[in-house]
Amino acid sequence: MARTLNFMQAINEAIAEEMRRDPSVFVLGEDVRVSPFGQTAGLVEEFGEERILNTPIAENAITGAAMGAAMNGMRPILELMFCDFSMLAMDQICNHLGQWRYITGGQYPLPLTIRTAVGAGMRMAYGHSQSLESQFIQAPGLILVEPSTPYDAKGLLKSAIRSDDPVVVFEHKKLIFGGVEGEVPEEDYTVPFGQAVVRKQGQDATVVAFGFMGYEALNAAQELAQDNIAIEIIDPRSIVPLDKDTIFESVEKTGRLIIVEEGRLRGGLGAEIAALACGDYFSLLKAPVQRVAAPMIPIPGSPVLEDLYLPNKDSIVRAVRRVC
Amino acid sequence: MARTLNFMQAINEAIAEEMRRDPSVFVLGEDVRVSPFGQTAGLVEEFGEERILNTPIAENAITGAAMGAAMNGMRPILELMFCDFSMLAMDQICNHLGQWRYITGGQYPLPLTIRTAVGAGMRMAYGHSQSLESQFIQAPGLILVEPSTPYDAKGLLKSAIRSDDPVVVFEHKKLIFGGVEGEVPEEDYTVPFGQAVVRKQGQDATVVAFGFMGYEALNAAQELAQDNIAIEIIDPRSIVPLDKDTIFESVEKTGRLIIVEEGRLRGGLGAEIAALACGDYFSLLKAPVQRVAAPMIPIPGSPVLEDLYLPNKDSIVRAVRRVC
Amino acid sequence: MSLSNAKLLELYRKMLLVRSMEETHGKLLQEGKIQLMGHFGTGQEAVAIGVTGPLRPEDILFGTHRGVGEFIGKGMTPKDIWLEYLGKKAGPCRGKGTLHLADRKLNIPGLVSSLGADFSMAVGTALASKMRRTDQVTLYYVGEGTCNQADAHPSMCMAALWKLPVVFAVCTNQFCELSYMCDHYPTDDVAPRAAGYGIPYEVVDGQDIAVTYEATERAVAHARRGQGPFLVEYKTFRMATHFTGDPGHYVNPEEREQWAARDPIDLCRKKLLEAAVITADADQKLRAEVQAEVDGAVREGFAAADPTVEDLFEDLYSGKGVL
Amino acid sequence: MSLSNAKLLELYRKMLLVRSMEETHGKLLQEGKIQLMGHFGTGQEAVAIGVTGPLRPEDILFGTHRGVGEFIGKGMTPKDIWLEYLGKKAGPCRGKGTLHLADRKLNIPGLVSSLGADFSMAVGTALASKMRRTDQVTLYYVGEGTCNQADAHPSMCMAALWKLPVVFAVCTNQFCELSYMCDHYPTDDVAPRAAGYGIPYEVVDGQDIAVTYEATERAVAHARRGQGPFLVEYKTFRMATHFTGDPGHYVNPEEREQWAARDPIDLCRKKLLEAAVITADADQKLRAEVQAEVDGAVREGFAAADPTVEDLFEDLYSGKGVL
Ligand SMILES: Cc1ncc(C[n+]2csc(CCOP(=O)(O)OP(=O)(O)O)c2C)c(N)n1
Ligand SMILES: Cc1ncc(C[n+]2csc(CCOP(=O)(O)OP(=O)(O)O)c2C)c(N)n1
Ligand SMILES: [Mg+2]
Ligand SMILES: [Mg+2]
Repeated sequence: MARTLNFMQAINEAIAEEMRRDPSVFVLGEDVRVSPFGQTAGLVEEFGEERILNTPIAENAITGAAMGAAMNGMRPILELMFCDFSMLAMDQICNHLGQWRYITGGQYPLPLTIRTAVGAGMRMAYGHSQSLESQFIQAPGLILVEPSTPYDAKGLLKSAIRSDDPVVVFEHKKLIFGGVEGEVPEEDYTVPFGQAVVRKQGQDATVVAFGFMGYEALNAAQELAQDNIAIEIIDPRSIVPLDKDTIFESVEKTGRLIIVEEGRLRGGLGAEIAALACGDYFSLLKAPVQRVAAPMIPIPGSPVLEDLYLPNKDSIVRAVRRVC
Repeated sequence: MARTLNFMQAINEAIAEEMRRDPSVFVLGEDVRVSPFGQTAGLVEEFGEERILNTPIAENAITGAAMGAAMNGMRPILELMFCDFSMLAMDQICNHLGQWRYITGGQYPLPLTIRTAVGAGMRMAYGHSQSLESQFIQAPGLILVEPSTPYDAKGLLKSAIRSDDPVVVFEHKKLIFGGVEGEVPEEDYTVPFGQAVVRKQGQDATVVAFGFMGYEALNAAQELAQDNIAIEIIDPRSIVPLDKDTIFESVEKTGRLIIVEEGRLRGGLGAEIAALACGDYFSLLKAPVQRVAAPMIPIPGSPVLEDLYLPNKDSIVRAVRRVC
Repeated sequence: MSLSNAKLLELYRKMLLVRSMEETHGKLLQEGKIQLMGHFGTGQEAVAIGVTGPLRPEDILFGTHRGVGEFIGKGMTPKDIWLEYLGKKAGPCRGKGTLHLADRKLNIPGLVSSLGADFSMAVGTALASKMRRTDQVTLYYVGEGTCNQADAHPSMCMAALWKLPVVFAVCTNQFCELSYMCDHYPTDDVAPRAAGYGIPYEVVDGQDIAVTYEATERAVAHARRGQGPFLVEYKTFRMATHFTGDPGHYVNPEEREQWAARDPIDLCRKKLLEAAVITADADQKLRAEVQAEVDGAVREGFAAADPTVEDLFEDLYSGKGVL
Repeated sequence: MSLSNAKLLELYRKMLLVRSMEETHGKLLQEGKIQLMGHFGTGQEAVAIGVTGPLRPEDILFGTHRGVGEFIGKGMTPKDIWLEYLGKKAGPCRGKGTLHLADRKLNIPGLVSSLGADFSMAVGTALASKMRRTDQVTLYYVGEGTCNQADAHPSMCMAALWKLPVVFAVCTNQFCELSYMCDHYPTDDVAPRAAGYGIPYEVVDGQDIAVTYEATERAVAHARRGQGPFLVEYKTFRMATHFTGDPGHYVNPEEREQWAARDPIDLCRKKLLEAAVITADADQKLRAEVQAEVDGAVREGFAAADPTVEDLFEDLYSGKGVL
């Protein structure tokens, strides 16, 4: 049986169900009891203040505390409110969290889930709006996922909470605030890591669009359809591990690859996928790989400038047209 | 008039000369007076304790302090001993340092130079050995340079100190400890940002090798020459801005591109250059782009494993052979 | 008491301006005319204006996300603030900072997005003041929640170690975002932490502008004399919710009532009226004048030109051709 | 005095073992047999062994980069340490951690490369102990230099706020890498910083094993009783240089001499001899036995198998097929 839930409800439900299932699961973060965006709102009533733990404002230290708890039998879900703030915790995340299991020779896996919000367009300016997924892909030992539907939000979050490996879940503010809805089963389910989804079929070009950008790609597809260009849209869902098979099976068919992300261009998710394309999959390419991403500048406060900064339907359409 | 200096002396001399030239230049960092590796050794005798300032062990805060000094008329040279520790300062570096000039509408440029050591192979294990240049390329507003000769070390560092923009200088431990020597003019000179150097000419394949990896590439060239494969070796010197012209003029000639870095593969420097290659320069490519980089695992302590981890001459030879 | 009647009146006017600025911001949001959220400092005006009152133009200020109090206090005009808030090209940050106000001519180097990142920057500006042999002081204004941020610690350590001219001005408004201070603090006060570094401190009432001003004046004088850092903690109450989208269900209404009875603007007005510095009429006139200034600033802001796509790529690097 | 003669002898033997381990490490380096640098804790053995002595097997230890004292104290064997130090497959971390010792069966979760990153981890393990209703205590052993690291502050705050069973054991050995403590500290002691969080503390002599042991015992008991964190600062002197490549020119030789006169092992031996717990002969025999144990461990370490290229890609993820 499925019902319609919005993105926020799906996250909230995933956490509540896993907390009921497993007493070692708990939530910590800044103001997770009231919940700044709402994903953990109301949970304190069911689970109490100990398991829904408000922390001081100190991102690196609360990440370390969550890691310590994970070393000692707990399965913490840590919220780092805005992804921008995760930069404060990069030492813990990149140097230690992802590496701990390895450098202890497998003795200490760290079953820790980090949830953090990405995305611009809400006039929050510099430092509250970035999509910094690419800052994490260099780090070994992490799993990175970014859902774009309520179904995936719940299923991936459950996989994350049950995983013995550290997982970072990126949640886009437009999906949280925008109330995007979708069918979610009543029954328990998970979405496995490393499995992309084809959101729309097409034979002219492969568009890999991460997270919220998938919706912009769907809009671009409508516009392009008017010119009889049929793009295939792939939502990777996992950033690490990446489902190369699904992406490059599509490229095999289309010969054209466009990668779309909200984050910045240089060294972004698109760079890595483009590099894979012109490496092992070079023979599949019939045209230059296109990257649609934000420019290498800070996110300006001015609404006019912020809108110019963001990749969107139009920049996807332009990129597809360059190769189709 | 040129003399022979080693890498460390070249750095030391650049700092001393700039400090003599400009009283607003000063050095701060952990133990910069004695100097853990030696780059700032002895400077305290000439310039005194105020201008060679030992700080507490607190990387994010000393970076912020250096930024504050740069906001108020000084030109600090900050040492973040091991590049691994710069992860502690990522909030300052990625969210604020590179973005400050922009978000203040040009009011506050930050003339700050950060020097930090990269490189493995010294049995220092996880967390003291990483080459994390790629962690910085996503951040807007920074200049990133990595010298591989004493000449470039001095010239790039002088450019950095004189620049009104924040610059991160990556110094490889093998170049510092290994005492690599080279000609350095007596006269004042600088090396401009964004200018690559062709270290060796060749027509069969273009090998872009960053920092210390250039030496491995030179060794690889010797071995490949025995099979009549002539590689062209490019040392970018600047990571940001990148001298695309020099790189792709070479690729135009060779049709083959191999990028070599000591850092990890995923989202690395090689990913960005490969993405450029299969984007704007797609028509130049006659073969798949090869990336030589470290695997996506932590740096193991065991000497046997560390040696297996590191990219080197052999991995470069293998990569070239795959396409030549 | 070092505060003259004239000075008190000046500070009163500034407090009115702050309140009016924030009320106007709230109104524009409610009317759907802007999207820019506000974090208002209603009820805390005596702190923001008291901590900036004793500063000289050459002194450096790091402010907070909570409203415009300290920026007005340091001399920013409603017009400049609205130009920036509305993202206009003529704003001091050319519309790029918006909420993150900076103004070089007033020695306001900027407002960080990551709470506490400026703790160490303030130490750095003070270090530069000392190295350059100026008698400039840096005032670091900060909320109690932010004082838990990791860098508070090495920043205070460096300030004390190097005896820097910096004043840490802690605004304890009982809240840290969506929770009470007791969710964040094992102690009642922030200030005694300073003792661990040998930094002298005071804890003062944050509702009385004379008290906040004079405590800050002492602290600034201490720093300016070369005696090193000083910390002052001002006790007040956040009458606004955390930000304009926060319904504030977690706030205890009785406690709020109690603090409301000691509104800093009312307290100051009473003092001015009692001391006959101002009449009720003159007060009315002053308030209307202040509101008119703000309304004018908003009008000018809306009328000003937006930046364009060319501006988007300006201001990142000083060097040419890098971007 | 809670320390029995038998216990004192046990601690003495452990101190001998630590000294012998580090001297042997130094010798192997000098002979060019290994490349692994050492950061020795010579002269600080009474701290490392004193802080770990009162711990139970189920208690959690976070140790430091300085030598092997606390790891020996918590129960690691010379053999396991040398297997790991030499990067062997049979090491507790399968040769991947080397200097970064971890041993799950002894509740040693690992040694961080970034100083102070484990401050908050220790708070986290203690949080888990409390949530799981165990009476496990976490001991966080740390140098004074590292106590300036930013995270020391929110970590102490959280520990106090949540009343966690964690002991902060600060080893003040006068040095922070290549400089004296006075380059890092505006104060003489670290410990009073704890008062800012309402954490009780003690400052004790670090040369006398009975003192270090008993102070730790009190602190651990406090934490185990559910009374929250406790901080103990142990005053000692780093007789070794920072690491094996450091000539230590910055060290004041007279000061070093003075501290050498109170070598913790000598002090303890004197006590044991005076109390007739041990004879001079038995002491000689004990020392030889300890050295033989270390030599044997080194031999076994060298003889053990290296990891192979297959091992290189093991141990990263628990889930299959991710890498
Ligand atoms: C590094 C970081 N973490 C979290 C936030 C989100 N945040 C904004 S204001 C705030 C509360 C700050 O409390 P306090 O310092 O007491 O200031 P107040 O809001 O009470 O004025 C939080 C958590 C942030 N901006 N930066
Ligand atoms: C984040 C970080 N910064 C710097 C270092 C380099 N470092 C290693 S030991 C050390 C000094 C530590 O001093 P202290 O904590 O007093 O311990 P001690 O060496 O005296 O035992 C430094 C700076 C590091 N390992 N990690
Ligand atoms: Mg507050
Ligand atoms: Mg020390």
